Amino acid sequence: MIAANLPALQVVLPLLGAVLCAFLRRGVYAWGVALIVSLAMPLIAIGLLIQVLDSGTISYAMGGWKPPIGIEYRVDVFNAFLLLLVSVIAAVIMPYAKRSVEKEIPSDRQAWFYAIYLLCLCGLLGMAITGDAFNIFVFMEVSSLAAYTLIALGRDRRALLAAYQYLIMGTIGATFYVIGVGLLYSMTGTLNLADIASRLAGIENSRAVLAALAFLTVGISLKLALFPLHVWLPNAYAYAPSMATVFLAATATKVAVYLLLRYFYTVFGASIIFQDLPVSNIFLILSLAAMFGASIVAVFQDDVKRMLAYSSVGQIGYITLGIAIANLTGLTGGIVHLFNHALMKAALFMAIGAVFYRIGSVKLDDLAGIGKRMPITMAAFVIAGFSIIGVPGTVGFVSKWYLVLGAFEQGWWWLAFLIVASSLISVVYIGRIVEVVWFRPVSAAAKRAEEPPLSMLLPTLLLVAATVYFGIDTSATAGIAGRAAEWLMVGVK
Amino acid sequence: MVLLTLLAAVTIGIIRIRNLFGVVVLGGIYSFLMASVMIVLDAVDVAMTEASVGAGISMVLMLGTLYLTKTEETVPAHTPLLPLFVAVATGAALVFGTFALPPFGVADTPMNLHVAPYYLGNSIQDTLVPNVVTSVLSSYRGFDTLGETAVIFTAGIAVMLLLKGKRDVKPGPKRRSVRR
Amino acid sequence: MKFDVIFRVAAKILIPYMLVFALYVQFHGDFGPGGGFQAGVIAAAMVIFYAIIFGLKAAQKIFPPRIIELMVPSGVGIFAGAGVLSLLLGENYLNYSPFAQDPAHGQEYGIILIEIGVLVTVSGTMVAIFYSFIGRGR
Amino acid sequence: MDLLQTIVSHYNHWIIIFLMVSGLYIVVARGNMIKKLVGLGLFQTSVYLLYLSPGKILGGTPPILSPQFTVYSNPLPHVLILTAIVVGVATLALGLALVVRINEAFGTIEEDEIFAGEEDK
Repeated sequence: MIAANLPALQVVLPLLGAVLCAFLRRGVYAWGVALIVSLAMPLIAIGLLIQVLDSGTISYAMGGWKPPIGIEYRVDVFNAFLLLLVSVIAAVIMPYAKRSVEKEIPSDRQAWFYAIYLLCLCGLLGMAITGDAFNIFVFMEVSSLAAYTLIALGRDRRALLAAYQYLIMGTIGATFYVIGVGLLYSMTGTLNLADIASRLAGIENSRAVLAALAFLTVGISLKLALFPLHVWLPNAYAYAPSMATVFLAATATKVAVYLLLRYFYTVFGASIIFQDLPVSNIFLILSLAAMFGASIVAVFQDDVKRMLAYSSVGQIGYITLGIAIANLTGLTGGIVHLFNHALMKAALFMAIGAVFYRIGSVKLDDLAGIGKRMPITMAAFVIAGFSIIGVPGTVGFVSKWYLVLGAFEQGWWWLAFLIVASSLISVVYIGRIVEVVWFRPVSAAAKRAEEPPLSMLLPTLLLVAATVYFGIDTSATAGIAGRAAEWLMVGVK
Repeated sequence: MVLLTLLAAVTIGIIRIRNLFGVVVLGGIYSFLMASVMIVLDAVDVAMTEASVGAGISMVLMLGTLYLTKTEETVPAHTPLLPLFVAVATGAALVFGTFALPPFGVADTPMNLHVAPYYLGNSIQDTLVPNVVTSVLSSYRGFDTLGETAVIFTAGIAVMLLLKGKRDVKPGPKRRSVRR
Repeated sequence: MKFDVIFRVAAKILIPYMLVFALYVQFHGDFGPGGGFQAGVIAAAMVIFYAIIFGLKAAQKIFPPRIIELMVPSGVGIFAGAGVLSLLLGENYLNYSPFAQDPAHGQEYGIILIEIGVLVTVSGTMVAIFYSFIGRGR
Repeated sequence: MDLLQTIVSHYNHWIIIFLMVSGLYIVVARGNMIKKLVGLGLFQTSVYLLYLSPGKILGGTPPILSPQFTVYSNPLPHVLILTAIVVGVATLALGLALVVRINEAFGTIEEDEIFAGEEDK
């Protein structure tokens, strides 16, 4: 019974957990509930992944109504991989969260904070697993509203502003998405993604469908912070509570990328997207702009969290670059980077969160010499930073390797050159932090600092270890990403 | 058609008026007009919701916020060229898209032929509920409604998190505007 | 205030009807327009109306914030719990068919059950939001 | 004449697009946070019409089954829009709560003033 209902449990458990958290008044109990739920998530996700790898796509009819009448949950290689990513990050964060949240959130609000966190998790998983266009919107809103709240709970008053800006941009994005779905629905009469795809055959080039494509792309791009639409992201990540930053940076944008790929490949079909329309070129230009523009802005930031946030915009550029390259290797690179970037960004933000836990600041000047006080944390930071740069032996290298290969296969040698060149910019900003942290005299703020508690240190080290492990043994991540890319490419023809 | 034109007129009013109180009241009028349009479009359930939410709850919340903040809007400093461009581009995409849609009120469009007849034909025997909107909402697409309830739940917790408890006054320029 | 008495009398007369109307909308939703969401909003409007006329204190005496705060998650709990119940009865999530002897009646009961869940969460949340906003002002 | 015919038969779309564009314009162009939320509301509400109007069938009745009628309007858009309205009011409530907090923290709800204040420091 449990095995057959795993898709439903994956989303419903966090929801029930949130309900329970809202009932409990004490933050510690709520944390316990959130921990149990978060630890159960990867187990369910692994179960789903095994089922999918064994027997192919799973279709689960919500309420027992066969699609397209009811809502369908559809798990395939790609989104099983994504579910695993999101739930693993959630599970690793929870032990870390306890101390961090105790420090940053008033005690009478912690239970609600965990409820909101679980709702955000529920929304993200729901978006990833469902096969119904409108259901995606509903869960997108669950996760977005929760994300706005998580951000607004940051201690700085600018967190409120960041949350407000994100709310406006995010709602415009969601509304664009709804317009797109509405146009598709008017043309096909169904909301099930697979059904839409089959009924679109023959009318792909009609004007309403093209407009739907445009609205969906812009709407989702707002959510995934594609280059010119990224303005909400740096402030949001910079001022959110540490734990929220880790979680959102590692998962929220990734799910949006997944949605984009899902619409491009399985709904509209790659042939129309990449052959008839200039989507590939547009994404290529925007990705390059993100890789260079956002990375250069990152170099000039004085707030480390903000710097990492801009770096995220740049790194998202690599993922969308994988979409733009549009061959099997490039797409594999994009999907692997989706996973890898989540790992390394989570590790970086966790390390910085630990610093914030100790010294209450993330200004670069205050961090001077902190490497001598918190050597393990900062060593972890440096390794994860190497991964952002793409040093061989880390995950960052693997994804860039695939992207470069993909660029060569396409005959775009100049693109390969640009990928390497943009990595050099990340050398500059990571190097800047490393220099300040290790080679400057200890600042006044950093004097009293010491290693963070084990509950914060261990998850960080675990993620850093994962960035190295998956950087050396690429068979698991690249293997599954390759299968997902193959599946997307085959699903087209 | 008259109602739709009125809606447009109210919208222009909302853009023009700088007194936020007036804007909120116009917003209420807008919601009532919208509800009337929805009745014309046979969406009685939706009309009821729009009237109670748009003109009821939203108005109360807006007025509550106005009470806590201020009621005059200042003239924006920057030029409206970029926003205008964004809005016009969106409009152009919509004109481009919607013109290919079937004309108004026709029964044999893809939207009205595929799954909708199933709901209309089977609601009674599947669920014994004659209001098809209710049966689709609660049963056929019940999971959407669960998500919707989760959204409300999220918003409720979120607002309580943000506004409950004592006011923690943070340092910052306090400029209380004079209320009229 | 001059019209205070008029308001109070009018409110005393109107409020019971608002409650009845909310319940009508709730349980007649199967046959006419309405359902849990609309009923929840109307019930919340009743509380808000009461609070505007008689003051926040009086309203919070009858509808204490603690209860309202518990209503917010309970509704979702009822709804999601109905789904878990169908899992336990061996069906897919949110399939209400096994709730009664024959599937159609099961569906009907299921719909009534989850509509109550929606009512509880919606009315609770709307009132909680209203309390939060008004409570901020003083 | 043909063109006029097209324009008139799509009258609903014209108004929807006008509402949508005005809503979006208010959101992007105005600096007042409450006005922005009102604009956001307009923008979302116009989408409701985009869904509802193609579901209307001339001569149909509301989708409440009864032996007297045979033609009903499409119920599915109604359901979707009910959900969308709920989402809209949830977003509005959260947005207003943020505005209240911003007003407390910054003393203003005009974006321009806030950004100007931030740059001074």
